[in-house]
Amino acid sequence: MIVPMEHLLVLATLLFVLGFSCVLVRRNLILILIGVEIMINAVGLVFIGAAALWQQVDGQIMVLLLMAITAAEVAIALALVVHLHQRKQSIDVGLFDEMRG
Amino acid sequence: MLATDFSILSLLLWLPVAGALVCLVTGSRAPSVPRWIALVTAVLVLVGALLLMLVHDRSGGWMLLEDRTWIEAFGIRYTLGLDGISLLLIVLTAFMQVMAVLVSWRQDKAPQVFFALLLVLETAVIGVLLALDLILFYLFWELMLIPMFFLIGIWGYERRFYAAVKFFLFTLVGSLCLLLAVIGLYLLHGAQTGVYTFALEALKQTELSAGQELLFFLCFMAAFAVKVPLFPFHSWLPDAHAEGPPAGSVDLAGLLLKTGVYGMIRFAFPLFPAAAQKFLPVLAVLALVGLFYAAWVAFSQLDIKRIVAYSSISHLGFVILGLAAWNQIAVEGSLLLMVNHAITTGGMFAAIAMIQLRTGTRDLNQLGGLWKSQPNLAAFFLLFSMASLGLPGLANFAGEILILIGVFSVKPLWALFAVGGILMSAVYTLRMVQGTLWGASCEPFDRRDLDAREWGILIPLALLVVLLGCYPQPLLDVLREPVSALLLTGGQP
Amino acid sequence: MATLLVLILLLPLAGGVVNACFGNRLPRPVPVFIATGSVIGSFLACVGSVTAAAGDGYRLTLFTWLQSGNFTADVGLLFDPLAAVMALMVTGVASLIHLYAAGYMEEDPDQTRFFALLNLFVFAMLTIVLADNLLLLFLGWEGVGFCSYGLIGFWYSKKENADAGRKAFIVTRIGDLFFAAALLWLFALFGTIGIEVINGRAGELAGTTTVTLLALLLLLGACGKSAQLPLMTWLPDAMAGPTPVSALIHAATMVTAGVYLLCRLFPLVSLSPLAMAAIALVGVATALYAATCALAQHEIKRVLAYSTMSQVGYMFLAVGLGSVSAAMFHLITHAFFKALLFMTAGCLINLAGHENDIRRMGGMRQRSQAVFWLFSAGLVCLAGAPLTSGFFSKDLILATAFAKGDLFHQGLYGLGVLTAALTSFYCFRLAYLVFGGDFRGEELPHAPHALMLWPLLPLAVLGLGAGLLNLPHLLGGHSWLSGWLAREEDILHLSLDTEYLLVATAVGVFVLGWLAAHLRYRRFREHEPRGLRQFLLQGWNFDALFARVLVRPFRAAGRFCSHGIETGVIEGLLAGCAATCVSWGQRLRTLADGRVNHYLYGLLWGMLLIVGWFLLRAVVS
Amino acid sequence: MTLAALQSLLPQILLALGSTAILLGGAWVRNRQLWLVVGAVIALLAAMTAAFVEPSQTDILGLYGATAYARFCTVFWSLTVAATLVMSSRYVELYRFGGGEYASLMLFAAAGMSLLSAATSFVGLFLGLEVLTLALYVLIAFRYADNRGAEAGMKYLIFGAVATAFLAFGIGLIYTATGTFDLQAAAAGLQLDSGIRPLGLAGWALLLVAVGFKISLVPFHLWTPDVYQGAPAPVGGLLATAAKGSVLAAFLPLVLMTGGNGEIVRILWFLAVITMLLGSLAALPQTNIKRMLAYSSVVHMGYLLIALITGSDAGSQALLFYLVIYCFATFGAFGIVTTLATTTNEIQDYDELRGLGALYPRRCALLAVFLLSLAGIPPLAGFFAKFGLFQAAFRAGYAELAVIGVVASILSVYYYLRPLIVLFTPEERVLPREAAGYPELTLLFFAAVVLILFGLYPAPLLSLVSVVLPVL
Repeated sequence: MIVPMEHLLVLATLLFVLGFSCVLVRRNLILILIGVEIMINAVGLVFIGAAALWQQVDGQIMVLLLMAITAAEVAIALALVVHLHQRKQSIDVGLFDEMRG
Repeated sequence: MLATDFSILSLLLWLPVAGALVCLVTGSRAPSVPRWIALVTAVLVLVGALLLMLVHDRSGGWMLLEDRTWIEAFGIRYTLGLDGISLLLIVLTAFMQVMAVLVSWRQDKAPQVFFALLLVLETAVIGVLLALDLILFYLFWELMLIPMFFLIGIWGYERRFYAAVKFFLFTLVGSLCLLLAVIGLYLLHGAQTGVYTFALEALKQTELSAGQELLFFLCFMAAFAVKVPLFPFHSWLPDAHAEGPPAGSVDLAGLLLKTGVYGMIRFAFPLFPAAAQKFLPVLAVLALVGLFYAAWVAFSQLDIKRIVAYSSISHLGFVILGLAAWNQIAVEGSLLLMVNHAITTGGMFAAIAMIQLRTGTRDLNQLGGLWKSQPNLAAFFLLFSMASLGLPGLANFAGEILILIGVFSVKPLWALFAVGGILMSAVYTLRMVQGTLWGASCEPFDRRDLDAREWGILIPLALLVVLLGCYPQPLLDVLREPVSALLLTGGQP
Repeated sequence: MATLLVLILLLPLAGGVVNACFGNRLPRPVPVFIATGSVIGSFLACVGSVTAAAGDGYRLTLFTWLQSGNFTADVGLLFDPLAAVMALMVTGVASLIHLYAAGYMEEDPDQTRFFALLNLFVFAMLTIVLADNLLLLFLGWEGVGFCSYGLIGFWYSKKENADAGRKAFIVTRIGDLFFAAALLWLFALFGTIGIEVINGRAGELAGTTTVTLLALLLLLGACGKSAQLPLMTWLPDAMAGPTPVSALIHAATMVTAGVYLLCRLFPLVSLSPLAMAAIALVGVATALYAATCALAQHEIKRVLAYSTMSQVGYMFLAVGLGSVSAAMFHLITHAFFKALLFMTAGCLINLAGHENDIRRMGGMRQRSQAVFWLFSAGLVCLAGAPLTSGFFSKDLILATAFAKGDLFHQGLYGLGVLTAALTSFYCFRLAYLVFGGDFRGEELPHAPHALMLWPLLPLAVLGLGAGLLNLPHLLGGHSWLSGWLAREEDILHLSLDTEYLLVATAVGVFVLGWLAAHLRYRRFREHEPRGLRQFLLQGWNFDALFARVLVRPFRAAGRFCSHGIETGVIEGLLAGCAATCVSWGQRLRTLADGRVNHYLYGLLWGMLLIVGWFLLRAVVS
Repeated sequence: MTLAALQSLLPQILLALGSTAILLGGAWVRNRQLWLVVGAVIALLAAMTAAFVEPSQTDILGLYGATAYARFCTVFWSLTVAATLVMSSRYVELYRFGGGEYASLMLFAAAGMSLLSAATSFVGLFLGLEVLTLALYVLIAFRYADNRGAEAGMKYLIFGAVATAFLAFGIGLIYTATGTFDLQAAAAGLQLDSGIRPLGLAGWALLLVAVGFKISLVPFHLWTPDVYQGAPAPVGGLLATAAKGSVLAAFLPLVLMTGGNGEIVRILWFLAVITMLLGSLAALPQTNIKRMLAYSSVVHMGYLLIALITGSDAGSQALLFYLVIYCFATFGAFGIVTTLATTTNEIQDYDELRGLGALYPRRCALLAVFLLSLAGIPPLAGFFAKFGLFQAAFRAGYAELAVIGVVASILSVYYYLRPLIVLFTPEERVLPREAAGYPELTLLFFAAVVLILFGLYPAPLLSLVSVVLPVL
């Protein structure tokens, strides 16, 4: 393994935190979803690194799985984005606060 | 000790539930059927209980015992036992239940549910009086809450939600304490002996440190003191009475309050004798304070149902004082007063319901001069009031004097204070009578005196009030042996 | 004999119960017949069984009332000489009063209730008289209280009447508490509540503080029923009841129950000199107090009520002096003439057109001669005119006090004589105001029923002549009553000089009172009640005092408990708990404000918490 | 992949294939009721297969297990889904759901839940959870004509996606620390006192966050009331019962495998306490029955954590028992809300509930049974569930948790009783009566009977539960 695991983990964590920050501060649904994608890709990095560390393919398989699931999730999410836009002509999540309390 | 396969006790216990089911099934089509079913069921239970009274022997042990496995995983058994104390209270329960059904005869809002709930309540109370397994007991104990909650919450007056929830929460807090203590005791006993069981007799053998014993005892007492209700845990009762329907009040006063005292003498005291003995003075002080306090509050009320409710608290203070004295005379007196109080107060509530039916009010300021328009009803009301203020020759006095005598032999000072309570009861009861029967006549919109059904309710109650005042000896005979057995297990002061 | 004895009790009970349950369904005169018949029957049974009481008396146990542990209360009768005398008096007077009441209540629509209660009263009173144990006695004791309550407030539609009934019940019940306490204590001491056993074993307590306390408790109990200081305020108000009730309950029988109780337990009570002195003092103080109050009253029945209080005070004095027979003697004579006075007062009120106030009377002699003579007969007895029964019985008490010789008793004697003078004065004041001059009211007379007059005749005869019962040696008597009660020690053996001196004093104060009244009231003068007069009219303002000292604090305590503690503290605490929970809930609700971003911050904090905790632990370990 | 492995996975395969088949068929036949019935039958078949067909091997490719525990879970979740489908029969007509899609997604969710509870490795767990979550995204937003449905779907989507990321990151860290996806091995790896232990712990922490979101523990619960309120009532029922239950069922062996690791237990203890208390308090002022039920589900998850914490057999038994009883009661409560729905909207607010007691006495009585069972009032089964829980807590020395549980259940009585009283308050306005279908009523009645019967005689369920406990 050329890159030390520690470096990889730091990078992945940074990416993850950045993605999460994006989710937290953004109010646009699309950007929130992008943030989630960043988080999940950070995770993919961890799996790749760990697979290299432990000399297993399991981690790589997991990455494939992760990508497939993310794709499905994005598909549904985008459908919902369209739906939401139809309802309120906006995808600002802050506008959707009918239910509370 | 008589262990039978033929389960008389179960039959008696579940009969009301069967009646309740029949009520529910038939009631939706014919609204007048449920009350007859309820009446027949209640009478059958009463007859059954009276038959048991006839055949019972006067030894201190269990007359009938029924013991079956139930939930082996937890060591819970279905154990029912009948002795003199529970028998007496069951007869009382069955009798009061008949009265409650009759009192609510004209119930026309969902009668099938109403009567079904009344009958379920009866099963719950009988179950509490019979159960010898702590979880079984707890089950019935909680089962009492549900029908009563709905009786108050659905068929009550304006503030019924408040009253019903208050009743439910108060009693639930107490009983959950009880549940925790029961589980704790069960696990301790299991850890000591390896036998995990909830059987009362077995758990009596558990060895407890003084601290544990006191803790458990207090948890048990929390449940029972709320139900009694002992000062200062009484706040739910006036609301429950004032907002509940007449039958609810009759059942509350006649049945539910008794279970608290029963719980103390059947469970709390025998299970934790040492702690109980240490706690007796506290109990007595609470009882005495409650006795006066409730009387004073009753004196300042305007709603006659509330007055009677507070008088119940006051009288139950007397009962608890008798228990706190923990000797034969006082405890017999307590149990006797409990029975008498049920009948007297039941009669009061029945009469109040009839007054309210005719005048549409329970406010002392609006009532008055009822003797003029309804002399018969007024006479019954006067009789029950006099019994309630402890006129000798009527029911309550016999119990009160025994309690006083018993208490005096242990703690003269307590008894002297309690004697003052007799005066207090006279003061507020006469105030109530004054505002209801005497004075300028209010104009009831219904000027009819009692009808046949109402005579049928009041006469038996009145007869019992007089009979139990003049010749309570049969009841005392029933109580003698069980009470002395109880005193042996409950530790010595 | 047993049957007769049971009948004494059972007949009035049965009469009362039948009238109470079915009276309203019976045709009109039947309830009256039942009531009167049962009491007369009881009287006859009493007469028939009186021989059994001689000597040691007769005992009968009917059934066990309460039995628990070592406590037993039987329903048992003890028919001894004391009880026999009392029972005879009660049933006799009650029979006459029932007859009178039959006339008096003829037109009242609610007479069955009246007669039922009256019969029950007689039963309860006889229970006091005949009970062989204290608990049964207590039953009667409370029973008469209840009947008195019901009868005082008989005309309930006027609130004052009902309130007077309640006052009577509650004030007498205060006394009952002390009696009950004594009962409990006696049981704790002796293990029994049988009167005979207690009296028999009382000697064990001689010289102890216990016995003094017990006697004082009994005294307080007796004070309540007998309207003695300090529990006397109910009696004047009790005059709100129908006149037969005043005659029977508040003159002849119930108010003397206290005296009877002390006599019944005399062996116990007499063990404590201190308590005896207290009894005498209470008696004489009440006698004086009531006599002064009687001077200023306007209502005829209130005058009589205060006089009753005063005379019962004499009886207490007698008990305190240790002379049971003097007490009983005065009790009996008083019962006769006071019942007579009340019932004639009832006739007078009718004659004056239902007017109570003596200032609106006057010249009543013209309206009925018979009533005049009957009332006068009663009055002279009350005033202690020589040779009437009142003279003898009162004199016996005063003489007994005098005979004790020491300064304390001399003082009592002095006060007794002073009271006698006042008594004579207010009696003649009453006579002058009622009969003297011309009629001052406007109402037309309402002629009394014949039944209201005839029963008075025997009472007048008895009142005038009952002195023969215990005629002292001086006048050739043999002190029969003392002998019958086996109280030979009560017979006085004074020197002739002393006797004459005492008699002369008695006659002297009687004449003095008369003269004073003659001078003052021969002619009617209207006075605004003011100053001392007002003070006396209000019964020394005791009512106001008690209202301030007892009733108001009691009400305040009630308000404090109900508003302060119940709704304030307890309900407030509960409401506070509920409000706290709900406000926390509301606060948590605002967290869920519908914004996803804010929700995600919740997630962030939770994550930081968990990760931080784990990292912390990982680093630490 | 061997034939034996396929045979052992038969129930899940049945569900997945059935789902696909219905999705296909739904394109041609637009009969809602038909597809609901077909879906329910397939779910039933899957349940029966899981129950009666003995799997030939218990370990499937190291991803899933076919243990008694997994089979029990499969049976129960499949039955729940079948019941939900039956429950929806009137509801789908009312809001014109695409019948095929609805049934298909339900079955898909069932497959996911069953895989989730059967997982023996993190990969299987992740896959199962995602299958479930993806199906739920769509189901929650199924009422597309409704703003609230869209809002609920959006909220769940964002939270779900973030949780997925957390879960994946957690798994990644644990994998990095231990080098295995196998649950048992990974849990054992945590015990090692090695330098990478902090990494493993961090992974666990993120895992806990994800689980906390899925079963909505405080403070990860904020989405719950909104989503429950906006989701269609039957879906809400599924969310509150099977969806949570399956996650918890998967979590149970995981926690057991860590062997009572002090750190995890401590954090769970803390989560349990705040979940019970804050959840109860938040439920108190609710005036919408679905939001109230959402908070109630939060509180109940808090109770269940108690059992999890004990880490004993008694605890696991109590947990499963509680879960089953809780599912019955909550399903019933949501079921009643389902049947009360009108064409315009679902009846949720207490104001709208007022006076319905007279209109629908039977359904309201059933609701009373469900809510009282949730409150743990005897003689309903909820009592023995709580009893078992507290008892286990006492035995394991967590008396304080039992006491807090008691406090929470006292508070809970208030919010459970409130709608009941509201229902029976007399109401002047005239309400149109909406008849409920017989299948729904029968199902609800059955649930109530089960609650009463197990309340009186819980022994059969107790013994069943003790047989299927997860074996480590």
